[in-house]
Amino acid sequence: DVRFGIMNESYPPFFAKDASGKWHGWEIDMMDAVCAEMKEKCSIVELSWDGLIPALNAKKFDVIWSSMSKTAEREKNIDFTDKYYNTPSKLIGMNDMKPGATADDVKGKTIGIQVSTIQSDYYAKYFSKVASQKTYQTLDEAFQDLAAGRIDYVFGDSIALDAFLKSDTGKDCCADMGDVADDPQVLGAGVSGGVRKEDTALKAKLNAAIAAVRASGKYDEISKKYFNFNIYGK
Amino acid sequence: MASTQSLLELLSPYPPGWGGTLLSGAMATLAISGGAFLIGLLIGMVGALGKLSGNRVLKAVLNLYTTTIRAVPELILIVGLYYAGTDGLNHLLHAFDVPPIEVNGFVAAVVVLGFVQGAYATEVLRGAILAIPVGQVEAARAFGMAPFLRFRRVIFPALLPNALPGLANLWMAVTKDSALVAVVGYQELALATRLAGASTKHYFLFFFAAACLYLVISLVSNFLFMLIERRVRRGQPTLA
Amino acid sequence: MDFSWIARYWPLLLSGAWQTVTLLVLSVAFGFVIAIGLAFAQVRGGRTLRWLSKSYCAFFRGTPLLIQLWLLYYGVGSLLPMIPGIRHSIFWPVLREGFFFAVVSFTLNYAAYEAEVLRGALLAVPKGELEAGRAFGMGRFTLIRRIWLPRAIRIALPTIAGEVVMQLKSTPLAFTVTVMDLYAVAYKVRQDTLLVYEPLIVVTVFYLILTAIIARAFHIVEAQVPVRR
Amino acid sequence: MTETAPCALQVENIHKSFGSQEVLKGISVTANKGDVISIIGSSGSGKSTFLRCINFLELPDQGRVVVAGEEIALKTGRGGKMQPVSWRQIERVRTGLGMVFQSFNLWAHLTVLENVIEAPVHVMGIKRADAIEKAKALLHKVGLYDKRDAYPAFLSGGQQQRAAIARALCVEPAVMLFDEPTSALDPELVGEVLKVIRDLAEEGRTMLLVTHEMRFARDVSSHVMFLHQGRVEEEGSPAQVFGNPTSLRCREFTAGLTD
Amino acid sequence: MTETAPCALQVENIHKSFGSQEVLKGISVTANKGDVISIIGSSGSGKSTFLRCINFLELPDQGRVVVAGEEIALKTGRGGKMQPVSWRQIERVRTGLGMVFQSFNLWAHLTVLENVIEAPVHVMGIKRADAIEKAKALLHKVGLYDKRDAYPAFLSGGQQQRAAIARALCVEPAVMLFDEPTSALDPELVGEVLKVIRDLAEEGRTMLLVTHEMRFARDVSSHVMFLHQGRVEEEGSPAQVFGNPTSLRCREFTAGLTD
Ligand SMILES: Nc1ncnc2c1ncn2[C@@H]1O[C@H](COP(=O)(O)OP(=O)(O)OP(=O)(O)O)[C@@H](O)[C@H]1O
Ligand SMILES: Nc1ncnc2c1ncn2[C@@H]1O[C@H](COP(=O)(O)OP(=O)(O)OP(=O)(O)O)[C@@H](O)[C@H]1O
Ligand SMILES: [Mg+2]
Ligand SMILES: [Mg+2]
Repeated sequence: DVRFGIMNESYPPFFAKDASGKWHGWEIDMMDAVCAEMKEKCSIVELSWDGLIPALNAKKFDVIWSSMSKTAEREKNIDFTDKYYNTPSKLIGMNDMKPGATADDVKGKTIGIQVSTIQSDYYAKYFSKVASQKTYQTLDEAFQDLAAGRIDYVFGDSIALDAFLKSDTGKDCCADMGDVADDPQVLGAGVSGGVRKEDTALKAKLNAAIAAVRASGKYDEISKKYFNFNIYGK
Repeated sequence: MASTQSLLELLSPYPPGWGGTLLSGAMATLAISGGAFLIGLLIGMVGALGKLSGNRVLKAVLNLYTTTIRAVPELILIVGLYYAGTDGLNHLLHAFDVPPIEVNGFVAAVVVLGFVQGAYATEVLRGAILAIPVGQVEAARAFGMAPFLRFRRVIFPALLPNALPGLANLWMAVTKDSALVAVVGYQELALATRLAGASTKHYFLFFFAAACLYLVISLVSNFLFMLIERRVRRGQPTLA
Repeated sequence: MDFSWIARYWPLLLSGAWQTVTLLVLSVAFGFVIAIGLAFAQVRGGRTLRWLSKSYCAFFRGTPLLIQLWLLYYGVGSLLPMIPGIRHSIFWPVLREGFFFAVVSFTLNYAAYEAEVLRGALLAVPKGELEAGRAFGMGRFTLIRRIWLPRAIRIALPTIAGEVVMQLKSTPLAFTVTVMDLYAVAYKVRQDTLLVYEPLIVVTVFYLILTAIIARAFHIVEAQVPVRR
Repeated sequence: MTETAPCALQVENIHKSFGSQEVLKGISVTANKGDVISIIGSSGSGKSTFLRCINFLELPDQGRVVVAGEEIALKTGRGGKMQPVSWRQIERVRTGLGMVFQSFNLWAHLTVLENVIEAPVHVMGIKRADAIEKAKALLHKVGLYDKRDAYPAFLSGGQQQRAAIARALCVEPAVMLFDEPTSALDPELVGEVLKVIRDLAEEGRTMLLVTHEMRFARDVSSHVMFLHQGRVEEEGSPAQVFGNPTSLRCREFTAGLTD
Repeated sequence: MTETAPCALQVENIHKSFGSQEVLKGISVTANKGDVISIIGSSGSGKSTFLRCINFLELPDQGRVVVAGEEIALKTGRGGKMQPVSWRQIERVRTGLGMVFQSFNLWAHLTVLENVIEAPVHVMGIKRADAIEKAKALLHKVGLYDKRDAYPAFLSGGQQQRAAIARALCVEPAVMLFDEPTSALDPELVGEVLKVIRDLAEEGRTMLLVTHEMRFARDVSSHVMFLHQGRVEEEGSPAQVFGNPTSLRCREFTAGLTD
């Protein structure tokens, strides 16, 4: 019996709760697939982000399955499974701006970034000398500020950004400025499940299951329902 | 697609509308806040009397309580009590061979918020008691009233008019602070709102709906507080 | 316990602490002045003024501060750029900052809570003392400035101290409009490192210091006029 | 026709009801400079209310008040009750009407000295140092100099009353309204206050004095009014009111004095 | 040795300081059943403080209080000050010590009638209906029946004082402590109160009475104490204290009476 800890706020299309209280989304389907592979009965424990780590340590559940990026910093405190997805990072901006996503393009501009994302690490490494940033708790807030003209760019995960560009507000105001140059050191680690350090057996089991889901083609089958590109990344 | 749904459908009380979720969230908010407020009142009353008792040790302890508890972010208290606290408790129970207990998130939240409310209420009530003309309390003493009777018959009715506005503020504040219980996996109005917003991207609609619910809660409580205040201010001349 | 992250984050922590303090001081100072007006409007004002002030307080106490901040920043604030020329005016650097909106909405919210406290305290001032002031020919404002308000504030001091601390605890909401106050910095650290308690403990220590200062300051004022018990 | 000097205080036909209870049913009084007018009457007969109507702490339902020739302008407001035309005028006039309250009403957040200098400094605009000078002299006079830095809550009843008297004297008003200024004082201090009032009268100040001490009223006043059931039942010189009252009620009331 | 009946109230060697000011420097008094003891003295001489020490509203720094043969147990607390051993005992004793305060101290949130029945109902446990019955009779006696449903804030000074007297009488205490009970009353009412006190004395109640009205003290009391600078300067029968005092200070103080 494995319990999966999911943040209790929706992050579509990866996980979202509908009004009747049911969870759905890519990450939920992925969870089911992994569970089937492990031949385990799975349950969801939902908590706010603030509760996830303490609850994991208090054994209220066993694995964080909540679009959490693996970083070196975080690995000091919990263990991560192998990645199960990784999406490219890109910039979007007001539609009257010149496309481009290099340090030269963003010179003197203000970039909106969600707090503690791999993008904020990327910003620190490549853009911080030439541009300024504003930190948001969620991307939705950054989008609103972009539409209101308070910031020039939003830098984030391409899936969320594309969804915004397709929305009513996004269509009118903003445009794709392109992907940033890749840096596997910063952007490459990807999203994975978080487990307690001592739970090496579970970690191994999950890794095996993720690999099996990828190999069996189940992964692509799930992904096709939600995305029209390869979300596993390179 | 959400954008084609009419707004009314989004607010309908039955899924896929979010109205029901919001309403039950509002009920949870009321339950948590009500519990916390009552605990806070109780602690506050004891705390205020303790601070005014003249006992130095008691006063120092209570000063420490009001200063620290008000300073510590509620989040750390809830997370600490719920996770670290239950862990410690169960370790302790284990040592005595008692089976571990599961602390309900709701109970933890109510207790913690009540504990915090108590710190604020202590100061509100202390001020209110200090504003009672000292002669009225002395008269009660002179007639041989024991402390509890004195409190019930003289101090309490005399402090109420002074304390009500501050207590009303505390109540208003706790209905909003109750949002914190989300960290222990409990869903109340604020979380329900964010959830609905994030799922449908109709942030403004749901924030507006939630604001209305909060407003209804507080208008009703305003009205009740006004009735109580009118009652307890009987006997006071109006300021000409 | 692991506090090694402080070495990397201290500049952020410092600027966060500064933001927290300025938010608190500005909103409490402005809010208190507004509260005085609101409270007197309710106690002495005519029907219209009283109603306006009551509605103001009902609205700002009745809805979550977060929502007010949102309405102001994402609602009113996003309409601002539509005013022609404003994006190139000298005000834009201030007006586009979340900090400005945070101060405004915190001030308005604090004023509503404080007004309620002051209203009660104004009513608790013994009527005879006001009459004495009037009998000596004090005008409305002299009476308020010299007798009514100082007397009321003394009555309400413990409650006001509590409201200020509560206001301190509300400052983290400013993060939703991109203000990196101390709490937001701690939030970032927690997200970055997945440490649960350590960053919050730093915040707590800072809050404790601030709260102790606030409590002490109020205590000193309170002790100026001894109370007979 | 030559104008005569206006009298210091002229109050005409004051009516005042609380709810259905008519407390004052047309009281008038005229005081010239240097007059000391005592108002006596049983408890609850409306003496305090009358004093409070003169400086508009209670709004009279009907009546006229003229202070030093200046009439306080009234208009008929809603519900047929009188309303002052200008509160400004009343505030100005009040600075010339000192008052000692029956319940003292000292300001609890100020020390005795601060209480005394409050009005001179903040209403009359007298320099603080000068006011303190004067206040100290007054506090000496009432025997409260030692207690100048005490807060009212820590004073004995008589000390509070003396502080209230000093506070009223410090603004040097042309007309003084005393509401039982000696109720909490011992016989010696009563004698002192009597002396103070006589001195003030000689300086040309006018005084209205509510008192229960008939002896005091007899010794100090130039004119005595006996209030009964909202009306002036008897008035005249002390000799007449105490010695030879026409009203039976007044005779009964003052009977104790000749014991 | 046969035990004599204990005296109603015995107070010995009360000392009390406020800060550095020593207000009472060893005051004693013994009262038998039916005694009326008047305490006179100038304002600020510590009369109220003495009364308040008797029922422990102020903690005396030193001294002994025995009520109806029961000594109030005291121990030496921190800093050498006295501390009662049991507040319970004090509460019990207090029910036998009625008090009328100098500043009345009526409960503002209760009507006059409610004020009067409060202690009988909630402290003595008398049935509400009986208490109301008795309260009404008392209010009649002090002429306040009409005002029984008024709140204290709407009463005149004298009415408040009468309410306070009725409130104290309603518990029928064995010993009554009156702190200037007639200060706000007119001569007629003073006469009434005098009558009430005489009746009570005849019933065998004991009374301690602080007053500034020498005439009243002379007429009503069996024993008079003159307080001066924290000491009993003179005491004895009224005839002696007022007629032939040995102390110069007392002679000065009572001089006004023989005018
Ligand atoms: N604010 C008020 N509301 C209602 N009734 C009042 C108010 N003030 C006074 N009264 C009533 O008016 C009457 C006269 O009161 P007032 O204070 O003028 O009496 P007084 O002559 O000064 O008596 P005393 O000698 O006892 O002070 C009393 O019956 C009192 O109860
Ligand atoms: N709580 C207190 N703190 C400090 N000083 C006090 C306190 N109560 C009374 N005093 C002082 O003690 C002295 C005696 O006060 P007390 O009230 O006993 O006088 P009193 O004899 O009743 O005078 P009065 O006739 O004016 O009522 C006064 O000088 C007074 O200022
Ligand atoms: Mg009166
Ligand atoms: Mg006294």
